[in-house]
Amino acid sequence: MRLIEDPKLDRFRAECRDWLQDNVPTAKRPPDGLALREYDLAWQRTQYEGGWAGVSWPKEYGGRGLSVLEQLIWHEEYARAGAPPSASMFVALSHAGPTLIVQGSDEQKQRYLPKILKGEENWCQGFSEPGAGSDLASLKTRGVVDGDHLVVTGTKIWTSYAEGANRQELLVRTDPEQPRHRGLTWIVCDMDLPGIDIRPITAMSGVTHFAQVFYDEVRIPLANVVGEINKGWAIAMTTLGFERGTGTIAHQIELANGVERLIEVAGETTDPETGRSLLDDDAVAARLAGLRAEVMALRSLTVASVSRGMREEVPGAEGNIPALYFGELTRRVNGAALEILGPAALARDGEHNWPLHYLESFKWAIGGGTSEIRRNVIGERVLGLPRGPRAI
Amino acid sequence: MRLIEDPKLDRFRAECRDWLQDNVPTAKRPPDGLALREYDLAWQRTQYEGGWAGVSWPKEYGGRGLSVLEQLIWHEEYARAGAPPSASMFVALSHAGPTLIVQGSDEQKQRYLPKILKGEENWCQGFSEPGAGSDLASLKTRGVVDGDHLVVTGTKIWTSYAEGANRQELLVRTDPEQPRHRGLTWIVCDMDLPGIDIRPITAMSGVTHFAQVFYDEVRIPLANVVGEINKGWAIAMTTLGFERGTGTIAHQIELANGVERLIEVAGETTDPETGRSLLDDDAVAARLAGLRAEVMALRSLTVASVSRGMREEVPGAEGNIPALYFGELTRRVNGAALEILGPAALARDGEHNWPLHYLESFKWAIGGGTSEIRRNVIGERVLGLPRGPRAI
Amino acid sequence: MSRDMIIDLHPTEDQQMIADSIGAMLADTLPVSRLREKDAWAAAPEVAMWKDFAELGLFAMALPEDEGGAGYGLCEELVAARELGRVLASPSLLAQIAAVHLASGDDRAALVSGDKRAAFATPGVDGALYLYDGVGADFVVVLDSGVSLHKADGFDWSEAVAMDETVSIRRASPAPAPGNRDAMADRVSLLISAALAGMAQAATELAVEYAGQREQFGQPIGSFQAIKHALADMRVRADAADSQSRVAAVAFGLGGNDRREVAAARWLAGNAALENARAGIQVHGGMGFTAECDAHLFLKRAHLFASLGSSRRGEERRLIASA
Amino acid sequence: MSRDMIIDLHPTEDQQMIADSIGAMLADTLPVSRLREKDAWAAAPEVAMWKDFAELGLFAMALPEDEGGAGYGLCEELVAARELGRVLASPSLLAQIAAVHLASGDDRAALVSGDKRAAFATPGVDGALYLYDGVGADFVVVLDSGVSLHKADGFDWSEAVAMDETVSIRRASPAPAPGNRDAMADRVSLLISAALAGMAQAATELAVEYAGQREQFGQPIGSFQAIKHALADMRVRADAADSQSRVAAVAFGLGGNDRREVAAARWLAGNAALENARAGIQVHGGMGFTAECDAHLFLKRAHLFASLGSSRRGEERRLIASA
Repeated sequence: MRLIEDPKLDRFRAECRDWLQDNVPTAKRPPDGLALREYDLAWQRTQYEGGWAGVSWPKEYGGRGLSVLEQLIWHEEYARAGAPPSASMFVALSHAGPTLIVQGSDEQKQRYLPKILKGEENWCQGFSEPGAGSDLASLKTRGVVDGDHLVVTGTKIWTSYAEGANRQELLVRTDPEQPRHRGLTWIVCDMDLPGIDIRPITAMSGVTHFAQVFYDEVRIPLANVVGEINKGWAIAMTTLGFERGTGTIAHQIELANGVERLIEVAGETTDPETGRSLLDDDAVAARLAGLRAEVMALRSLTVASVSRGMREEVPGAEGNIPALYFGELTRRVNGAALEILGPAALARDGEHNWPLHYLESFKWAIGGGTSEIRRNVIGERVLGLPRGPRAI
Repeated sequence: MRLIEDPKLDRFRAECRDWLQDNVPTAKRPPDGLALREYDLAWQRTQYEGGWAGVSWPKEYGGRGLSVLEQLIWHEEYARAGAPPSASMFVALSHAGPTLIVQGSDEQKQRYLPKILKGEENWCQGFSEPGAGSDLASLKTRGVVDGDHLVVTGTKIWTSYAEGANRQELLVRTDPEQPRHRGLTWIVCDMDLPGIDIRPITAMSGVTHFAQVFYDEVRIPLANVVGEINKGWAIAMTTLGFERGTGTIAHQIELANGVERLIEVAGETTDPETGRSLLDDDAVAARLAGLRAEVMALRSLTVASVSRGMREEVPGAEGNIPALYFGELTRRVNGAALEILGPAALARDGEHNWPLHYLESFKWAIGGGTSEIRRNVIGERVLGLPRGPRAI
Repeated sequence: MSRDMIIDLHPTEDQQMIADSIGAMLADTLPVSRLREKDAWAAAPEVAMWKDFAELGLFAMALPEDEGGAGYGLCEELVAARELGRVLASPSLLAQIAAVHLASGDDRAALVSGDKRAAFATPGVDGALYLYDGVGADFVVVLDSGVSLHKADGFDWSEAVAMDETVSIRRASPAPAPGNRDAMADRVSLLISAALAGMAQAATELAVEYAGQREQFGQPIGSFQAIKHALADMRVRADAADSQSRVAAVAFGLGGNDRREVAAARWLAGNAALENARAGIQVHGGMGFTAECDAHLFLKRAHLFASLGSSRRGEERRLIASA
Repeated sequence: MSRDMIIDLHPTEDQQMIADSIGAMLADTLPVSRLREKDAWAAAPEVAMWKDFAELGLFAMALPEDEGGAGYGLCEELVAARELGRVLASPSLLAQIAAVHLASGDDRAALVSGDKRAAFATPGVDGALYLYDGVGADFVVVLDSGVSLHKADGFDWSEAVAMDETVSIRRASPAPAPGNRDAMADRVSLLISAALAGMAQAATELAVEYAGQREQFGQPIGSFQAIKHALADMRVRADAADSQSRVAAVAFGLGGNDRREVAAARWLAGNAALENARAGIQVHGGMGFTAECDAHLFLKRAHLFASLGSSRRGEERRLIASA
């Protein structure tokens, strides 16, 4: 363990900070829909033009080719500057893009990566299905080879920002004879193909970022297959491990800011029952102290993850540790806010809109791998425990 | 829900109280060994002679033939009077005895039950084995029929108060051809038979109430079989449900007293860091408040269990609810004492010996069904969830 | 509870009858799924049904028979409150029960008959008073450290937006000065505890049903220990809350430490309703996160009820305060 | 931690060398199983090995080379402390490291060489000072809100019995007046945090090993989700404690809010060591409850270390206090 003292990194940080200060959009971000997409793409273009898109992506595809450290610094400064969440660009930047960098053909990389960084295209994901939430190996959406096309029929669910997305990373079953995780194919689907139907899903927070996507004989060129046909599981698994914590670092910092704001509000608010500030109640203070310690632990787990990332080519299953921690912690932090601040915080038109943060916080322990699945993976792939008797 | 207002019960309670006040032994109870056994048997004899043994046991076997309500009142007054824990009489009074009442032949009941109530014999249990802790169905200790005897060879573990016990409720495999829970037999083993060897086990608290028992061709008369040969599983399952909470009510009250004592001590103790009493720290007070509420909930769960017991012949799986609650709560209460009182409470020669209570408290979430097994049973038998893919 | 008290928690015949009749009416008319409809509050079926509830005797169960009541007590009110909690009925139904106790004369009669309506309001840390489902109500039952009855038109209400959008909220400033904790405040707190315990139960049942049907990895998810144990813990929390609220109701008013019994009931019930709602969402996985599933309705409503004139901290203070 | 700081948590070559050499020595000479032997404390191998530890340079790692040290810093001490925690080595080894910083002149030299010994003592709420493994020690490092060095013979010690019977305890009254929280107190607290994190790790490994071997219901118990998830949570807690103590060590002394970093490290490490020890016993089932298994040794030692000059509440106060 050591402090990395490197004037190059300090200069890089200063550059990030300066540029962000001048360029972070000041216009209010639309809550959802196509307007949100346009906003996110425009901001991505701005970053590209400033030379800040894809800090750790290869130069040949428009990135800066720097290390995970610069990536971390960028994310930190990005969050500090209050820059917009990556939201509708998240899958492209943190999921599909990195997968293509590792697994795509040269031609695929050329075709897709620059357009992501330039803010010309955004991506969505098509992994989960109504019958297969946590159990990706049981996917049923069919892909049938017909000439030089794959004909896809079925449905995907929990697709974020599907409306208006240009491309989709799609996992389909191409060989139904093979058991479970065999016989799957990872393919890039253009979202404007005929036969695609998008039905928005309203989350419990009222936000409609999710959708269910229906495919009715959608013809996708075989050239869009990443890796080989029937070998999609390995590609999907690469992606699953990509989260080193840096992808969610903006959310982590937002969470840390949430705890600090809550401590501040508790200090400024009088408890009508005692006449003292809420923070003068040791029990409230102790609860907030614990949350502050856990937020610090989350950041340290991410630092540990980045430290591993400086040495490993392919991320290991340890990435599930900060992800699990974040998923559980964010819900508790936001729940604490509601419980400590009481009726005034249960109104959605309050200054901080705690309910929105709280309700949205549940997704981190569900989406992209539930806490239960993450604990399975940590148990089996990090600790080396035997698998259960389930038929995976 | 209602208050049971019954002058008969009030009179019964007054009688209990008066008798206990005059008769609870004042001599210090030996910590373990044969002296403890003698002490417990003598106290049982005193109860019998006073007419208080087996309050809800049938009259024909020396009991009083009263209802579960009188039983509850007796336990409450017993605990309030500070009467000795049933300890080495526990299996006889709360496990083997009730099993025989339901499942034993008339002759067996006549042979065993009166001697229990009279304090002439105490019992131990022989269910768990080194290879089968939670998984009773995989027992390996063999019983081979030879003439009119069952010849038992093998070993049992976690047998409490084995040393000096007269009888043992023993579960052995009599048909190794049959799978798992079939082919088991429940038999009464006299502990003075040749071939029995007892090796004490020291618990982490330093207490040596447990033992491993070894059987080398121990010949037990077939007349001692309860129920039928190879049908022992059903008998053992009867016993498993017997705990209505009343058996552990003395422990529950002891736990409640522990919380009250802890609150009292916290109120009288100055926190060197703040100069105020420990209880003036809202966070400590809040933690103790929560424990007080949970102890009250435990008692209410037991009241609910007794209320069911007034109507059901055979106890259901719901008895696992207070048992699980108690097992988890007792550990937390005693752990809180150590954490709140700090170094002074980590000494074993302090006024309250918190460490002994704490270390012993772990057994309630392990012995007689771990918390994990209890959650399985609540899930499957109370909530009706499907069994897992394990081969039970 | 004094240890001399022997309590039977099994419902009496009358209590079972109350549970059955209210339960049947609610199951028919107020299934939880109604709250997914997103109707405007004005169309909330509870308001239209106010007279039906009055006729059922809901508002006057504990009044003496010569005042048009059934002569029952708190225990019977509690049975009704739990049923109301189970279907996430409007908090104003409980407010009406409370208002009947607080009012007298013509006001009481009009509340019993359902001609006038009451709603709960509770102060926030911002000094404002928050009113729930109080549009068109005549009376406001203010829950703070005490409980008090006010005319609704004595406040200057403005609209607000609730986390639980199936309940209307309004705010007015300033809130009246808090009252003293009296027996009536404890009584109302127990009704709310019973409703919270009912929510904790119903959330458990919803999750158990889903876990028994939903398959993943080729099996119902309820067969996996991670889910099964979460559900078992939900059941235990719900049972603890329910048993304690019932014990506290029986003990209520009989002397002894019953203030602590009430505080324990409320602490346990708030905890059970919130934790079970959260766990229920998690058991439902992706579905639980959507507005298409009932799980989130329990979460939002649990937060609302848990904050009515109380807080976890407030109950903790009462649990430690000398009896 | 200032966000401008970039930290590599991977061990440097020197740190890896320290971990390897101390780890190897400890694995050979102080396996955890030694504590099941119930030897009298006088026979504790740590005391007999005091000179060996001195020769290894354990006590002087962070002293400048011209004082016989290795010129390392807190980070390297932390690496050693974690290894000591993993095998449940006597707390007095950490006391000796602390004493070297607090002493000067001949005393320091005698501590570095192992000619003199130090032990930790900490005040209880009863006003007494509790001394751990201090029989025959020359110095006492008193941990309260601050840290201070005392001659051992300045107190009138009497024997006591520890929950952790593998550690000797003595008490003396009254304890000295508490010191101020200074940087040295933070430094020692971080060493203790690292030892606690090491315990949390080793307890996890012990339980993982057992769960992979022990069979019930025809399968290793580690294949059941109830056990697997408990172990995963243990790993997460241990990682959180370990990462935070390392980040705090790097940040130590560089300014910013590092007092909070230290408090977070200690809070997390105490929590991880205690919770993991408890969970480890549960994973071991009946065996875990016996003295024949190592699991309980982690529990007892975790309580001892967690209470050294600190409490969960104390760290919470520091976490909230203005920086």
